[in-house]
Amino acid sequence: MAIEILYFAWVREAIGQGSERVDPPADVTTVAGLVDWLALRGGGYATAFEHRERLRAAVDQAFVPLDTAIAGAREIAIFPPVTGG
Amino acid sequence: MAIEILYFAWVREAIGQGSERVDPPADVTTVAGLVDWLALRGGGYATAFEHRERLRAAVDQAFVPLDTAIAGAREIAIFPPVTGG
Amino acid sequence: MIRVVVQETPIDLAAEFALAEAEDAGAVATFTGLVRGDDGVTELALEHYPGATERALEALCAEAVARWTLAKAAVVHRVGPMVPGDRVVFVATTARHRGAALEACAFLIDRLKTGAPFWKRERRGGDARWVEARESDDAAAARWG
Amino acid sequence: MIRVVVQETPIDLAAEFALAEAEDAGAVATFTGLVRGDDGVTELALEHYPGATERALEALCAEAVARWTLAKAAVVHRVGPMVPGDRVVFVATTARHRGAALEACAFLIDRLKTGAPFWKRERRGGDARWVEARESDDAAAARWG
Repeated sequence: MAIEILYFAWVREAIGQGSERVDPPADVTTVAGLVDWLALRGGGYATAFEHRERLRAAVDQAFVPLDTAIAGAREIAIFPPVTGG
Repeated sequence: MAIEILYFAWVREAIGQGSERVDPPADVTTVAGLVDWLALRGGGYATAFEHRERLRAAVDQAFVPLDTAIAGAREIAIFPPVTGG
Repeated sequence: MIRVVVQETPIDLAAEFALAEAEDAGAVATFTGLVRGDDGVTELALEHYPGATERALEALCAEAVARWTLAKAAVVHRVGPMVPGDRVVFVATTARHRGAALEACAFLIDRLKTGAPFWKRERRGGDARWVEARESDDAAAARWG
Repeated sequence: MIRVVVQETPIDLAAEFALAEAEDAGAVATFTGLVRGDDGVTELALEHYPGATERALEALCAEAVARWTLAKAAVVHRVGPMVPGDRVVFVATTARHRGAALEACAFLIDRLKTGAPFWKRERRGGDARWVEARESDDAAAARWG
């Protein structure tokens, strides 16, 4: 199941790219699970995902909690709390 | 004691002029007393001052209740409730 | 800074906005009241009490500046005859933070409805009548204590 | 009517105001957020989530229009690099009565601070850092229920 992942702000900077396509194993079923799996890559991923409480996510452009299931998702975004306006 | 009196909106229209100088007798001591005294003239004055609860006043450009004393006043304005903005 | 203008000429929003933004304050809130044409009104005329009006508006602005620590409060009010679509009143407040600017803007427009000597006369075709004061305006002004 | 724009170019207030006033609705409230230069910031850069940002802002505007029976809700948000004095965001609400326009304007700016995917990075000379989310913004957004 290939998914488009987007990164924004300091998450993007730490990882070094704004998007990538990934194909997580079947036991990765939630956004939090996806973050855990990506963090195993170490380097910028480990840095970006070090403090889970500072991460927010969207699945197919809708804001969701990190324990949201990712089955069927086409696009998942991971980013810091928003600071707009 | 000559005082400048100003009228606004429908008070002005009923009386037929926007201002006049008057010299009320000594027993006219409040704005309400001044209104009573002017209403005695009849005609437009009686019409303008028929419903006292619909009148508002200012003494020397400060909004005041109608029972305010007029001793020393230079300018008294009588008008309907304001409807600005 | 306080800016109070009562004028017979149209309100120039671009000029007013430029003045409001010149304060380097971060947050600018504005309110603009327009003559509505949706209830048959063909002309709105505003009468005021020259001198007393400006004093009342300046006192309201000073109160707002002190209460919300504004960088600026501006009230520009038009008087005389107007037609639907014309701007009747423009209020601008400038502050470091948005909450102060927005609250002060609401305060000023609520209070000037009941606390400044303006009177409106509406014309619908050949029929002209003075607008009655509204209890809802008194209630809106009263909520600011 | 809803107008949502996310743009890299400066926000044209005159054009936005003309659109807001075109509704013949009586009351126009606006909020403009400017880049402040008073705390040493030399550049503010805004990143956003294209597509999701517009959807979030449109949903907020639709909620405001329904809740306050607005004639119009507009949010114009700038992204990319900006300098002090530049307009970051412009919100306009148009309604028949002033209370609705003012409340809806405050609602939109409070909610877009926490509910739309924008991220700010401030530069002070050679030092750049991402702005942290503020609890006061969450509190302001939460008061709208």
